Amino acid sequence: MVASALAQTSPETLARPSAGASLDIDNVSHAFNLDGSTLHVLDHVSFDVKPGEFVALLGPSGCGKSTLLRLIAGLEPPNAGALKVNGQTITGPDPSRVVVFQDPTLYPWRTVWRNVALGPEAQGKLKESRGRVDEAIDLVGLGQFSKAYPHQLSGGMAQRVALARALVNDPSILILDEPLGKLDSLTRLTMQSELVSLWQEKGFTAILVTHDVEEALFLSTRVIIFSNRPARIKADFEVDLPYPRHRGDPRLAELRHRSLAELGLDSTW
Amino acid sequence: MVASALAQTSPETLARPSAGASLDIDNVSHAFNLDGSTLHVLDHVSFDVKPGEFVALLGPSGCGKSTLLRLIAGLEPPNAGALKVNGQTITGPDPSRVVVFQDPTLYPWRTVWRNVALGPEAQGKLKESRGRVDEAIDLVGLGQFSKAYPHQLSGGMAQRVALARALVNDPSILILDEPLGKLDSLTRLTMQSELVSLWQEKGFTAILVTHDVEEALFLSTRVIIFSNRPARIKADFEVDLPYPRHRGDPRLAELRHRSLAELGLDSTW
Amino acid sequence: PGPYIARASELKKINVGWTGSSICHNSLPSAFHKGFFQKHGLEPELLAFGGGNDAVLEALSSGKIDVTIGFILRLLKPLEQGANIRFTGSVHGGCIRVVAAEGTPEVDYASLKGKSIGVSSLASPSKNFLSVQLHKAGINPQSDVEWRVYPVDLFAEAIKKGEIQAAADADPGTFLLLRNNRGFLKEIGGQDTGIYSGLSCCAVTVSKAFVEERPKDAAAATYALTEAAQWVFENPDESSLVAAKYSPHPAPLLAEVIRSHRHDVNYTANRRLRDEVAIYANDLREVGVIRRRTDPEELAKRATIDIEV
Amino acid sequence: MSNHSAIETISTAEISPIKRASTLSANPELIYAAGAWAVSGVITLLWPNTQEFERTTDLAVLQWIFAALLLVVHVFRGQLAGLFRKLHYNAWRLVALAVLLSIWQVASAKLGLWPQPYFPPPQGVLDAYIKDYVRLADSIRASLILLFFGVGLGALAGFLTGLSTGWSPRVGYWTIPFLRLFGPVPATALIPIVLFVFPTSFSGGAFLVALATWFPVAVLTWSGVSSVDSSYYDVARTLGAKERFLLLKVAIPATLPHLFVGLFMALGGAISVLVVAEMLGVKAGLGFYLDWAQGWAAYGHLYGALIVMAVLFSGVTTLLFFVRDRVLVGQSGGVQW
Amino acid sequence: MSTLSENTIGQRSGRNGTLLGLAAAGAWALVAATTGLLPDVGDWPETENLAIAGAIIAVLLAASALLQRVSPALGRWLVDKSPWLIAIALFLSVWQLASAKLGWLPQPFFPPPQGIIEVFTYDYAELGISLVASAQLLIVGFIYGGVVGFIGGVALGWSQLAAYWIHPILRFVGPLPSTALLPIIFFAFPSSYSASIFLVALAVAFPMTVLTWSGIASVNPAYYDVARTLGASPLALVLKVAIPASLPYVFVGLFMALGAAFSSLMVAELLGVKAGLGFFIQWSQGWGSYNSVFTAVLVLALLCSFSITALFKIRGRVLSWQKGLVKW
Ligand SMILES: Nc1ncnc2c1ncn2[C@@H]1O[C@H](COP(=O)(O)OP(=O)(O)OP(=O)(O)O)[C@@H](O)[C@H]1O
Ligand SMILES: Nc1ncnc2c1ncn2[C@@H]1O[C@H](COP(=O)(O)OP(=O)(O)OP(=O)(O)O)[C@@H](O)[C@H]1O
Ligand SMILES: [Mg+2]
Ligand SMILES: [Mg+2]
Repeated sequence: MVASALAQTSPETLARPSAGASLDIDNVSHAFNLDGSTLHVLDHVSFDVKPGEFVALLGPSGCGKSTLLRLIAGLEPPNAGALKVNGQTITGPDPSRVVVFQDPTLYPWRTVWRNVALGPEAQGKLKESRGRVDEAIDLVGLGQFSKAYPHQLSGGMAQRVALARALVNDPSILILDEPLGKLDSLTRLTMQSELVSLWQEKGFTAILVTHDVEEALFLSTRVIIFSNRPARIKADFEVDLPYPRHRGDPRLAELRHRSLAELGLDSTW
Repeated sequence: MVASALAQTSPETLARPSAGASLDIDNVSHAFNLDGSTLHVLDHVSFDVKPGEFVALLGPSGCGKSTLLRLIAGLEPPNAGALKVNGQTITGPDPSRVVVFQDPTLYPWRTVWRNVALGPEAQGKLKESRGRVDEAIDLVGLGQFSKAYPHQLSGGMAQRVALARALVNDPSILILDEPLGKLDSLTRLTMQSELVSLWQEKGFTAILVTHDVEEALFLSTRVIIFSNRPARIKADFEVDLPYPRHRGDPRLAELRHRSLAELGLDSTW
Repeated sequence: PGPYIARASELKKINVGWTGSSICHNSLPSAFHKGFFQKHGLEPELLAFGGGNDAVLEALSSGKIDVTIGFILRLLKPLEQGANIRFTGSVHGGCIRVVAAEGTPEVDYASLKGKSIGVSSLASPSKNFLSVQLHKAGINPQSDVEWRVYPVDLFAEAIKKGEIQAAADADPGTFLLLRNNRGFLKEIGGQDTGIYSGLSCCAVTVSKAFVEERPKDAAAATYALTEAAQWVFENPDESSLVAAKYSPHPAPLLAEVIRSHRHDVNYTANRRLRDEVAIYANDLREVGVIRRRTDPEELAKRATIDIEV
Repeated sequence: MSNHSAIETISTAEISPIKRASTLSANPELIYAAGAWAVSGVITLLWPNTQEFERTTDLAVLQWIFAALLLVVHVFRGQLAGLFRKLHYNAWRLVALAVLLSIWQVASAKLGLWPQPYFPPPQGVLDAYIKDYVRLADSIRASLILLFFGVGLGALAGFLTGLSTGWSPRVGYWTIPFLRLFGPVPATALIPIVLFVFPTSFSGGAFLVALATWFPVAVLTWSGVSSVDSSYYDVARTLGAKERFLLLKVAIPATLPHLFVGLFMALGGAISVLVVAEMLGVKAGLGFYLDWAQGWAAYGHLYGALIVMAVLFSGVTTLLFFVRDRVLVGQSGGVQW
Repeated sequence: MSTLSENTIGQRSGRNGTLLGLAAAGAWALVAATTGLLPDVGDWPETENLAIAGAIIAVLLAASALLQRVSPALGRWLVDKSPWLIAIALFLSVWQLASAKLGWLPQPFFPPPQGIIEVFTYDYAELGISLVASAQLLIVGFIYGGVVGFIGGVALGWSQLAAYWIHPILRFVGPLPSTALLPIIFFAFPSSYSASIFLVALAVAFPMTVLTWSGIASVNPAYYDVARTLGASPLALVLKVAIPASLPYVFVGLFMALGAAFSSLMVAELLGVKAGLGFFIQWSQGWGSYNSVFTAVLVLALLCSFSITALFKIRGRVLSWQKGLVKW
């Protein structure tokens, strides 16, 4: 199903080159107030992302990855430190930085089509973007479901709709919080390839949070591994392999070993 | 955190040997009535499971795996064919066949502890099972959270609670529908090892649905691969490797290739 | 009378209010349907305010209606408290009845000592009426009897349940009550007998603003209503046909009710009305409804407006 | 709204999942119903009355006509499939209705167990309809108009109050204490104020109805707005939505399920206030009619109006739920009717 | 939810507190002045006391405005409450002027504030007895209606047979205003007290039934699956799954029922009662004693408001696991 949908829409039709933005994260710390006590989540996190890079973030559950993404999105200001896009401090959300949240959070009262059309509608340019909405829905293989409501979708389908909703906006930074977590292997692998070709074509900067080390290595140009909460950077290395990558590639296996070791899993696995 | 929890409760304390049951699935077909039209989901599925086997079921999304598990659990009778446990036809649910559902479906009005205690409570033997409930919660690494409510848990934690709720019942058949899908790599790998040792110790029969081919191969003694809907058996092979297994094992890689090919993924992946 | 119909353009609009189901106010719909209002140059709009008398009073005070027919015994208390309404005439008497069960010791006012008495409201004119009667019979209406509130049509049932021994209210409620419980209920008193016999009970009541700003129209409305009352008295059968427009009951039954009332007791405001009001005020003062320090004569003077001057 | 009761959802397990389109069964339930109505007609006509009641024959004839209709539907169930299914489902209810009607008939007219005229037999109600249908129709019209304006305005005001209370803490500072204190005030208590403040009685009555509507709608809209999942806002904000969009396209749609619960509550309150509001200088109205019939001790009319009210208000509520089911596609859960 | 950087309110309250507190003191001084200094057009015994009370409040507010630097809690309280205190004072002043001082509002329908105080000081005993009587009627009626409604709702949601028979009755009788049923109920019940209770219970039962039913019907069927595979009996399914899962709806039903119960009081207390707030209102209205009417209405509103608050407190306890609750 997915495959046939892909065949129909060649990626070119979606292409509208837009340079990725650079992202500077400078000594960012963040904490939450939890029942009166302070929960430190991010601890002096610093890294720079060059335009067009594809950065994967790995780290234990609850360490603060999603929180960092919220800061990058501009949904919250950091307690300390600064985040800059193209040298400008982030002060609030902006449609040039689009997020695929960990939960799909589709609007239950809107059809798939209208959920995907949310960005253009919010920015008041729905008219000229109708074609793009259709394309994005086809891209994630849900062309037949554009009139369905979210409650009629399976978890994996909902996640794909959330992806389409982000892609339709032509962002300069795409922020992905476990976007493929709920998909079955087949769809997941297809969507991974799809993401890579989209990224290659459009040149946006991508920040991906995932629990799947293989996914991180297959997709990204760089992997950053966080410690337990409060998140600190534990490792930061390039994945200098050409695309398309092959999952059997021994260098990938080596990087995988290294990543798992950093995550605290011993080498017998 | 998980690791330390494991150190505290050695598996022996949970041990109460109970032989696994055998399961015969004989020419089972099933269909749903969807808006007036008939949706065939299972198509003459037959296989036998020996007592104590660990069978993994793989197949594309929506092919009918969960439906088959519902039939085995006795939540629905099949349209055609028969399902037998130890030679006796299944007529309804029974606490000897416990299911971990694809969604955790915890009761939001109960604490973690009381969610896990559901089985003993329903069977009217809560008093004598208190210790077992605590052990099961510790086993999944949530000892600190036994008084938390489900809405205070992350998705992965909820899934672990659902697992504990099943394990506390000492089933002769354990039915698992993607029980680890929402866990981060570290916890996931830990839980996999935990499952294996529990199974080895107690000797129950296990039926596992998963999307993760590696997981299937790492855990099971036998893999059954289904076709697209309506589900037919496409492949059925033994995984004749000793436990503990090693993920780097070349024989696993070979079986992985074979499984992926059966699932329709070409070999470059 | 062959009513003279003024030309439509000359007619002055007034709003006339009533409860919509009070047969003792039959002069009001009669004036409406038989051309009495038109004869006096008025174009009335008839508005109904159901239930108790509270809503009619409030409607009159707030100018929603200009004129109505109201119980003097009910309105004196609000008048004392400064309600901006006035009496300009009177249309009839004799519509309050007191009932009790047949074959019981309750046979007259004096026998009600220590009993429970049902009324439709603790401010109902019938309760005030009976209080005065009890007082005159040597019974303290505040301490020697117990008043309990029920919807009128449930009096008989409340008596059967033993919760009350007697009840007082106005027609058509009590008339129908007696008729529907023939053999069970009897009439042990009423406005038509005893000390209030021959007095009017229902007055033409106007809002103070109306009578001050449009004295001519107020007078015209008063004449229309009193003349209609006289017509009702003289033509009970024909007037029962008017009443039947507003009642589910057949005209002959209504004629019976009308005949039982004193529609001949009608007059426009003059010395007589003021004297009657003063009598009522004085009695109400004695039973404590009206304050001790209020002068009944003074109140009567304030409450009535003589439209003939 | 799917009318699933819990047991249905479960029992899909026991029943075979493929349900055959239920064939037009020749089960005789409808014949039983027809029989019951025929018998009730016989009781009406042949059993002598203890006193004279008009329309006794007419009622019996009507009962027989209805019985005959049921029979016709049963016989021609092929042609009248839709109607047949409806009636067939309700067959036992129809039987019960005939039995109740007969009990009423026998207890009031035949044995005189129930005191007259407080409990007239069914033909008394029929008589009231025939004699008084014009006034009754007027009253229905008047009540519906009052209800329409009152509920319409009240719902609008309540929605705006709730929305602004939930949206802006500044507005909430002023509205919340107001809601808490004045929301629960019974409408009847406000009649004097309403009469003085409003220019006409109709506007006053409409205001009372509106007030009764306003309170629950405001409270539930307020709850709805403040319980909107904050991630809905996050999603829209990252996609470039401004305040206006967040309010109109996120907060309001997400609040609608709550709003409908509020409207349902409001309708119940509005209906009981209607009865009071219609004592304020109206010429017709069901509340007025009830009061009038009670004042005249005309119980046939009273029960006649009661039945009309029950059917009408049940219908209005059903209409509300119908609208809700249209509007709330995809937002599952909600109040049953 | 809140991030750490949020001490702005505390810093802001300092100067604002003084200003707002003084403004509120001024407003209450205005109440005292309008009440005490101008002559009444009518005869109101409590005028002087009201003026004194206004002055005392003004002095207290002024004092706390000056003291608030010492106690930050006081400052926060002032910042929070002052706008309302000012608004109430202004309203009281205007009301005072329009009713007792200038006579713009028609009497006796719009008594001045001291008219309300008069009722509290002179008629408190009667008011208190009425309050107790109403509360008793409400509680008993509410319990009966609540229990019946709850059981009815569970039956409707759980048993198709029950639904077949209860549903039409619910639809037909539910929306009927209780006034309309008065005669039938009075005949059917042995005493008027039981009839009154039934009226309240009826008003309560309808929303309770509908919302309990809705709650049961919207239980996620997966909850039943889980319990069944763990060996739960049908009774356990009702008690341990269906009922707890439907509690959020039940509380909305209780909330609706409270409102309905309070409005049914006005009718229920028509039946031969000797005391009660609804009775008191009708009685005072009959006497044209509108200050008593408004006082009783105020007490009724406060009682209702208080009951709802209590209900929501209980709900907060019971449903601590649930998010997105109805607000109060
Ligand atoms: N709004 C909030 N208020 C209080 N604590 C919060 C809030 N949001 C997140 N947290 C806490 O902050 C920590 C980090 O949360 P975050 O969602 O960033 O983790 P994560 O790395 O994305 O984890 P996962 O991989 O499970 O998604 C968690 O312990 C969480 O409980
Ligand atoms: N109660 C039902 N009514 C109608 N159709 C159903 C029902 N339950 C499942 N189906 C349909 O049956 C098919 C098989 O569903 P099932 O849940 O068994 O798939 P699955 O193999 O478990 O998929 P996944 O891997 O996504 O969980 C799906 O197409 C689904 O839409
Ligand atoms: Mg996260
Ligand atoms: Mg599944």
